[in-house]
Amino acid sequence: MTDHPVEHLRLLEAVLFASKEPLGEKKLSNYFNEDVDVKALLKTLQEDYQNRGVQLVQRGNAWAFRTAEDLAEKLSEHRANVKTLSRAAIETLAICAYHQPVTRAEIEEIRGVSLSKGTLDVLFEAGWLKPRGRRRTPGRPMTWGTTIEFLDQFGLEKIDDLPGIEELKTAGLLDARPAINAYTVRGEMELPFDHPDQPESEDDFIEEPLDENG
Amino acid sequence: MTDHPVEHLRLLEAVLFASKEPLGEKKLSNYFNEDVDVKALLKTLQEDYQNRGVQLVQRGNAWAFRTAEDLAEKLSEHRANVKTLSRAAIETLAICAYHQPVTRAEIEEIRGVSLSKGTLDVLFEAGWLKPRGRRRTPGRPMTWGTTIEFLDQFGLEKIDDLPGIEELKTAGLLDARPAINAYTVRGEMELPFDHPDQPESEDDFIEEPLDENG
Amino acid sequence: MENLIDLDKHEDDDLRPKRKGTLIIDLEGFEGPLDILLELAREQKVDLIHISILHLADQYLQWVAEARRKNLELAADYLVMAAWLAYLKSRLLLPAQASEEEPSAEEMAAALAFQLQRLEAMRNAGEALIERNSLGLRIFKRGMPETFGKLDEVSYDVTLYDLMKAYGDQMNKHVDQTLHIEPMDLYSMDMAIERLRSFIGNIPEWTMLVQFLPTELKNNLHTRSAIASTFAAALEMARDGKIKIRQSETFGHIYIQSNESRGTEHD
Repeated sequence: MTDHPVEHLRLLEAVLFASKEPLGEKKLSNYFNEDVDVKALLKTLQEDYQNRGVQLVQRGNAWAFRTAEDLAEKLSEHRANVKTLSRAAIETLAICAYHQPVTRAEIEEIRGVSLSKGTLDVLFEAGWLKPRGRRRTPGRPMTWGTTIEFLDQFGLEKIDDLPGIEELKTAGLLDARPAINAYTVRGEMELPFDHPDQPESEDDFIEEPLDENG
Repeated sequence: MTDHPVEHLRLLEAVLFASKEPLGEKKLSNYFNEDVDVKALLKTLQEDYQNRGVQLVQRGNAWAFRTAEDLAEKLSEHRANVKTLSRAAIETLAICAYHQPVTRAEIEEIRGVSLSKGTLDVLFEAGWLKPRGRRRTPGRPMTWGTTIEFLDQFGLEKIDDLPGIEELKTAGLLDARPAINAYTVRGEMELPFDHPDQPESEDDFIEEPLDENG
Repeated sequence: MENLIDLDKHEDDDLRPKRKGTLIIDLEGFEGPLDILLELAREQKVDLIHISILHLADQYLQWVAEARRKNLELAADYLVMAAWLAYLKSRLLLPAQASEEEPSAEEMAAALAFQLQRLEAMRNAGEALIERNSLGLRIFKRGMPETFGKLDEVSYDVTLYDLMKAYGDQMNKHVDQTLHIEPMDLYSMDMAIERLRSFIGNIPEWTMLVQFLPTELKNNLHTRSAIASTFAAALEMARDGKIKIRQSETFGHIYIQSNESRGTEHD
């Protein structure tokens, strides 16, 4: 029961090594007294493994040991079965990742078509999407976002590491609001138009009500 | 494809980490050129890990990573016992979550089978259900609802964040066709159940002090 | 997660029309008008920021015309987009009118260009994401996870998806239950014929058909069925030569008269 940092590191290492899935910092801190800086321990451990064949990676606020990516080719016999995602599912996943928290209406607005049954299902089943609360707008629509498992699957430390996200933000392309209401996903003519050039706070804008049977 | 020993060690480390079973020396030698002394590599790797929280151990002729034995006690103090819920329990939990406060009779009516004694017990022991008072109907049946621990388990902030009927339909988890259980020419469609987004008024229930043993 | 994504091919790739050629007529594999517009916009071979919306409108209208010529069935969405683009085109070509009610044609064009850029950005982002798909392909997790014997804490291997799926399955089960067909609550044609027959020979003047509706009508649906049945009954009896029917204009009132009496007007 020593408090020596090396013992802390050993315990942390064992806990993380034993697990298949990333472990949250909160959960990891259960293994230590309150005065132990688990975050600092994690950083130290990460450095210890920096040049090894197995590395400690961060996924959101969770951590896991994973094989080093440069060894990929030599480990190819471990490759698991591959499931193919449809183009609609890939696009929907990208929209959920880049625009989160995002509502179904916004996904449909961006893609210009209604979400067909089963597109979200496959992403949900993979454990990549989770509810992110309801928006405080009429209808209180559910919003969606991505999970730790999503980060883990795509080798990302955090959402900000998504490819090109900064550029998209700068270009103003991560705005999920309707660009124009002249036509909707349902193909109804609706005048007048919302003006797209006046960004409001994310939580305040009003969703277009969509026919739920879409 | 360097032959540098460090690269060999990294590969050996990754292979052993990712393997689903202990690996024999013969199998391991497939990853290297013939002139590489795998036995010597294994010894070196074992020494590298000697004082760490994870160790390379030999089991017969096969090798595997295992957490250090001296940590077993600390690990077991915290390590969760992962249980699987029965189908009946998951269904019951889902119904409680969506229809709370709900009585046992209502759960049985929805599931179409009577609830076995253990099912509610399991959910109660997991800390996910709690009594929500008695209903003001004949027999004054007890009602059940979900707890904070339930929200934690499923990563929800509040019960309202649980995806509703419409979201389930979008996700392909619920048939999108209207839930008609009676075909009528009176022009009304009858939904079999209340929409969970519209919880019944709390006024319908009398909160009564309950003894903690449920 | 063992469900991984194939890096090399996406299942509906084969359905996508070939990008080559100037005008794509095949409808398969497209997801709505915005998808077509993006595909057409790419043919302009300029950055979407510099896209000519006027040109794009022409391309789209031409595409729709071609699709119709080939008798491809276009969903309403495609036609609504065509109508809107035609409207936008006319406004872009006409001198600007000052109006505070509507955005200018330029603003509408800019909004459409924005939508296309945004869709393209997400499409590219999706591809970039798939490029990064690594767990189980290039990066591997611990093959032999360990659990430890002594327990003072229990956790459950159940996810929100499991919970939602269980609920969805329950609800679907109910949908599949017995379908009860309730007795009809409509005014039947037999009843209408019977009622109308009781007046036959007693309608010397042209009389509005609605006056022969039953007196007790329960609700809207019942009323509508009574109107339909009475009209059908009138047609039936006119065919039998019992009565004459007259309507002087489309959607005008319908009059009937007994055939025995000497009416002078008829249709």
